[in-house]
Amino acid sequence: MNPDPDTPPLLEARGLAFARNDEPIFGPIDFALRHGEVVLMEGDNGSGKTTLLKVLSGLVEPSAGAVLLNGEPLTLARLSHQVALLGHLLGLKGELSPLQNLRFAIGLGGLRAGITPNQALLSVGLEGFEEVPLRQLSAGQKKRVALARLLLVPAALWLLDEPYANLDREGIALVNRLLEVHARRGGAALITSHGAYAYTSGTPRRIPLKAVA
Amino acid sequence: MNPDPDTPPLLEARGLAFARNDEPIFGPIDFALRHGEVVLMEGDNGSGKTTLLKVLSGLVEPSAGAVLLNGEPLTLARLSHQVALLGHLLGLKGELSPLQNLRFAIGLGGLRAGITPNQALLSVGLEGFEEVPLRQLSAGQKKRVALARLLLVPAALWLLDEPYANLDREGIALVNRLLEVHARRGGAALITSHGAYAYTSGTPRRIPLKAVA
Amino acid sequence: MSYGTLWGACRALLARDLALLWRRRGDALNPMLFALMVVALFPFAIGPEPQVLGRIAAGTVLVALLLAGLLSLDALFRSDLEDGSLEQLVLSPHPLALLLACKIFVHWLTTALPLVAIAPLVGEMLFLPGPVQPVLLAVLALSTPLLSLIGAVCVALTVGMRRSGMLLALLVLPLYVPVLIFAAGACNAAQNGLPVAAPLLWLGAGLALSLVLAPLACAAALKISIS
Amino acid sequence: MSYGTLWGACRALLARDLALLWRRRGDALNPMLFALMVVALFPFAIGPEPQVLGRIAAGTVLVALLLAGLLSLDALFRSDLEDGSLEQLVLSPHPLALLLACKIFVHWLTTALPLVAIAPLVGEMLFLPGPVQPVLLAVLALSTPLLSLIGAVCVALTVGMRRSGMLLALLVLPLYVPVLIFAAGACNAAQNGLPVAAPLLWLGAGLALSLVLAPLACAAALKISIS
Amino acid sequence: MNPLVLWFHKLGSPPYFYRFAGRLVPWFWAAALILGAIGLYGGLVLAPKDYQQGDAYRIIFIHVPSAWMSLFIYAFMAVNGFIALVWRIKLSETLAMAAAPVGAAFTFVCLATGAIWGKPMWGTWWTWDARLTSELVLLFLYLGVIGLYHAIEDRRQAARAAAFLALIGIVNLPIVHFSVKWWNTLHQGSTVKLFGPSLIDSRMLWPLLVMAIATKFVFAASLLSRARVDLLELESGKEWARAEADAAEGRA
Amino acid sequence: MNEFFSMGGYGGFVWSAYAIFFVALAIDAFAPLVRKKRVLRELRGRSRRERAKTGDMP
Ligand code: HEM
Ligand SMILES: Nc1ncnc2c1ncn2[C@@H]1O[C@H](COP(=O)(O)OP(=O)(O)OP(=O)(O)O)[C@@H](O)[C@H]1O
Ligand SMILES: Nc1ncnc2c1ncn2[C@@H]1O[C@H](COP(=O)(O)OP(=O)(O)OP(=O)(O)O)[C@@H](O)[C@H]1O
Ligand SMILES: [Mg+2]
Ligand SMILES: [Mg+2]
Repeated sequence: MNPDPDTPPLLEARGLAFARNDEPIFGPIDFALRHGEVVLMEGDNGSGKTTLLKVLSGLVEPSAGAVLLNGEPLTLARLSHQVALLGHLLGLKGELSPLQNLRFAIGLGGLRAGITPNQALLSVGLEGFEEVPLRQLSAGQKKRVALARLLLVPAALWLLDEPYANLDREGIALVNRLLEVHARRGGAALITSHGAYAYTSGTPRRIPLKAVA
Repeated sequence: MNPDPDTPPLLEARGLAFARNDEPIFGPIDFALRHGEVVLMEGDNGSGKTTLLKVLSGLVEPSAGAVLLNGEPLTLARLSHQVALLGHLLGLKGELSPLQNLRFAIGLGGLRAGITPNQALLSVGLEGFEEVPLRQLSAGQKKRVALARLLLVPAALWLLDEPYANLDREGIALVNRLLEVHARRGGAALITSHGAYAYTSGTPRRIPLKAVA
Repeated sequence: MSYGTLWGACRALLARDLALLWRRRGDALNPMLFALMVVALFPFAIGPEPQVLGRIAAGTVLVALLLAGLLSLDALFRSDLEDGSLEQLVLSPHPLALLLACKIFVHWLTTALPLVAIAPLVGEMLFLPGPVQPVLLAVLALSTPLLSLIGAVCVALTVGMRRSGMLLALLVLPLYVPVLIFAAGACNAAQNGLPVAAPLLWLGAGLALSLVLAPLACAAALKISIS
Repeated sequence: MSYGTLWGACRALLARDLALLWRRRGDALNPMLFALMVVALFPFAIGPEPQVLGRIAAGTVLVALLLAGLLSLDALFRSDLEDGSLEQLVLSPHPLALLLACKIFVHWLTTALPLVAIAPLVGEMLFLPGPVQPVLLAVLALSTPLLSLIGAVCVALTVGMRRSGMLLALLVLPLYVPVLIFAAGACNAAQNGLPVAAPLLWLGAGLALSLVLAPLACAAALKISIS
Repeated sequence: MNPLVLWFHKLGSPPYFYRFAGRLVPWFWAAALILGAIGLYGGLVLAPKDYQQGDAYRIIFIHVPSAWMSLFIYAFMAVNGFIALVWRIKLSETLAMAAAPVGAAFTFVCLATGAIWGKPMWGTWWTWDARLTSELVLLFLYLGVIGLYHAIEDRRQAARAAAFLALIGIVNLPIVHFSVKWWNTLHQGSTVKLFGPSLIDSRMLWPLLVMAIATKFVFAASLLSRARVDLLELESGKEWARAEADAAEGRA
Repeated sequence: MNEFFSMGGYGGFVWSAYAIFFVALAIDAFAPLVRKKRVLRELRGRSRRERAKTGDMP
């Protein structure tokens, strides 16, 4: 799908900056993310990647600049089903099974057409683990459950914070496959990494995030 | 320094196995670690690397087999200054400065001859950060403080759990340098990794840790 | 594609929290045990004479329940914060205040309701005079939801902090004092044979008001403290 | 190469814990404030009559201090566990029991000592009779270290758990009851003009015994619960 | 090796114990039921009215055996806990943890029947007397042991931690028993003596003793059936447990 | 007979005490049976899962 210059981009940052106690965390940056695009945000430890994703999802207010979602300013109240965030913390309950966790996510965020929780678990390679308490899964398997959640909810914009961390090589390939599918059907994703592994299919646009001097 | 076949190895595992609730975590393994050796323990997520290091340091009792330190059975009470463990959690206090943290470690564990806390911080590349509260350092810098602690205490055996995690490329090189020096002066180290980065100088012996079927 | 309804979201949240509770059902009894033990400590501390104990029984029960509720407050959002569920909740497209109201309801159901249920037993242990019993029950039925609602607002403010236990107590207690005054007023009136309607009505009014306002305040506080 | 002495290790631990405390000095005052507020709640809960309050003053102070101590217990090893310092402590070549004794001492110094210091003020607030004051002080001086020591053993048992708050209270309170009984016994005796030596001696004996045994038990419990 | 020692060794192996205990449990229940019937007949029908308390005293035939069991089971639990901690014998861990709920039940019965008895005799359900209080503390100790055991995920670590707590709590046992001697209390002192003549009518004494033995059998039966289930769960990875499960399916 | 049940006026106390005794012990006796059923069911489920994983369906 080719980006269409007439419709506004799915996500746009204009002069976006964030400072904590007047200490700048990341400098003013500008970028746009169109439908069908996957963008890789690169930066060293502590360069502000996680903070940027929080600002982009509306959890944290920027200190300067604006975030536009489909051309309109983003606020938490205006979010409605468009953004899915996968942070360092997965937002899953260790006491519940993968299936229970996914059902809760659907109740909260809605369901994409043509997929069921069981199919989502199957496609992240967790067949047979539907009913095991999440606590008994390994770190990589937990991450896969969170990826299944992305497949289920009807969000067009994925904000993924180091999706490759904790995964072995097979898991990394899985993430790349999911991103490709998502981009092909018109979704967009912003992913962060500190360079060791990366999105490999096609040539994703890379945005370097430099620590402010 | 060549391993001398007459003296007992620094660390020896004999038929060592661990089970949680009767579910085997790692199978019976045997290996010996001699002075001057660096051994790499490889395994996927959840294969029991961290648990193995805890058993080897005496924190956790094995369910079968024995750990011998210098030919004698290991117990927590018999540890005396020989083992240094660096786990997933670093054991540093975020409210204190690197220097305060290191001083405490020395008080608790003793001091190797010919090095001071300031020199140790210098050699891990943290000059100028001596007095900053640790909390304000990035994850990689915190890891470096923990590495400085290894340099200071007079332990011959280093047990390092994924020392490369969280470090950028420069940090990885630093770990390799420290390991080389430690091996040259007769120390030994057992390090774990899930394969992405590894100890590169020389050809370290590798022990694969397979999940039990 | 189905975007889900608000009612569906609330139901999913209730179902999840109750399932979690069932998985941790041992913990659910703890506040009740704590209140029992605080009450049981008093006879040791001030001696076993029935008339002294009977005089302070209602007040002690109120303080014990208040403390037990206070201590269980911290758990209200803590585990959701620690595993990132809270972020997902805030980012959900439904009004946060309503979702939080569901969480507060579950909290009340599991920490306060058992306490109300054992109140007669506890009263008996402290020689609470018979006529005060029903008043104590009515007071508890009105004041415990009020305490849960007020507490939730405070806990939303402190949830981002690492070591919030004591600070939370400091924030909450001053707000609990008016509730305690009316509740104790009703019990004392009953003990002296006076009419108890006025303080009970005040408690009811406070409850009605905070049923509306507290979830909104809670949502606002939460948005501030997780940013 | 210097291997360090046992005394050096204890000193390093004391220095570190005190430095940490200074960095978090806001938190150190919290137990005291909590006890103050519990005591302050009582006049609201049972009415302001001086003779009733005076009758229950000593008991209420004891219960308030006990609860404050109980609530601060959870923090004793929690942060050390969470950042991995506890593992380093267990792996240190020195006897764990002595190192733990140092930690318990710092805990007492910072949570109980301020409480003892404000006890006269609190007694005044509740109209505690004058002659009971010195006895209350003596009782607190003997029983608070005892409570810290007993509490440390229980907290060592529960330290590996994620949500131990209420379970800890359940474990600790039955063991606190005997201490409370003797402490209250001394206060009541003083209130009635009887000799107070016997219960104070019992408390002293308990303190001497647990000074020796509690650190050992604490070390054993800790080794069980971190494995 | 001495055959007795050898037999103990064999008993320590979970599958052997499982089968051995399985054979004993029905006999223990039978003994408990028969002795209980005899004791209750003796206590409720044959024994005369008490000249002071009238018929209310007949609560004694359940109150006192339950009280004794609450103490006995705690001691049993603590001893097994000690063995588990020192020699790490799995069977002792299991027995200690299986004893706790039974002990808690008897403690609860003792408290409840005592309270019911207290209402007609002392005019109150409850007072803060030393014996009553220490018995309540005993209940909390049992609950603490059970709670700690279930709060830790690793079963063996949980058993060791709970056994440790049980050992610490053992100081409460002499307090419960001697409280009537050390403090002057409302609760009456010992009337049944192990050594020397007892102070009650022999027609009241024998049903009491029979009931005491019957409750011992109740405890033994309940303990063994609990320990069997615990072992089955603990050893769920082992071959014998799977075989047991398949056999149970075959029987069903 | 009636006299026996009234227990000289203390019937309510005596019989409620005995009721508590028997109910508590009955619960105590049946709890392990219920649990055993559950444990055996889980055990069978587990061996079925493992057999399914290794591929030799019975
Ligand atoms: C809640 C109330 C009560 C509790 C918790 C309680 C507890 C106990 C305990 C723990 C024992 C066993 C002590 C030992 O063998 O070391 C005991 C024995 C006994 N209790 Fe109670 N009791 C209560 C009420 C009563 C009442 C109201 C009576 C009768 C008026 C009573 C009469 C007895 C008698 C006769 C014994 C046997 C003493 C002996 O021969 O050793 N108890 N009780
Ligand atoms: N809660 C906080 N309070 C104060 N400073 C913080 C906080 N969170 C992050 N920082 C600081 O803000 C900066 C950016 O942090 P951020 O977590 O966004 O980095 P990151 O790029 O995600 O790093 P990583 O690769 O380690 O995830 C860092 O210097 C960090 O020290
Ligand atoms: N406290 C615990 N309770 C129960 N199971 C545990 C616990 N800790 C680890 N495990 C389980 O034991 C196994 C081995 O865990 P361990 O942490 O040793 O793996 P690892 O090789 O260090 O993995 P990683 O690469 O993620 O660090 C895993 O299957 C894990 O689920
Ligand atoms: Mg980050
Ligand atoms: Mg690991």
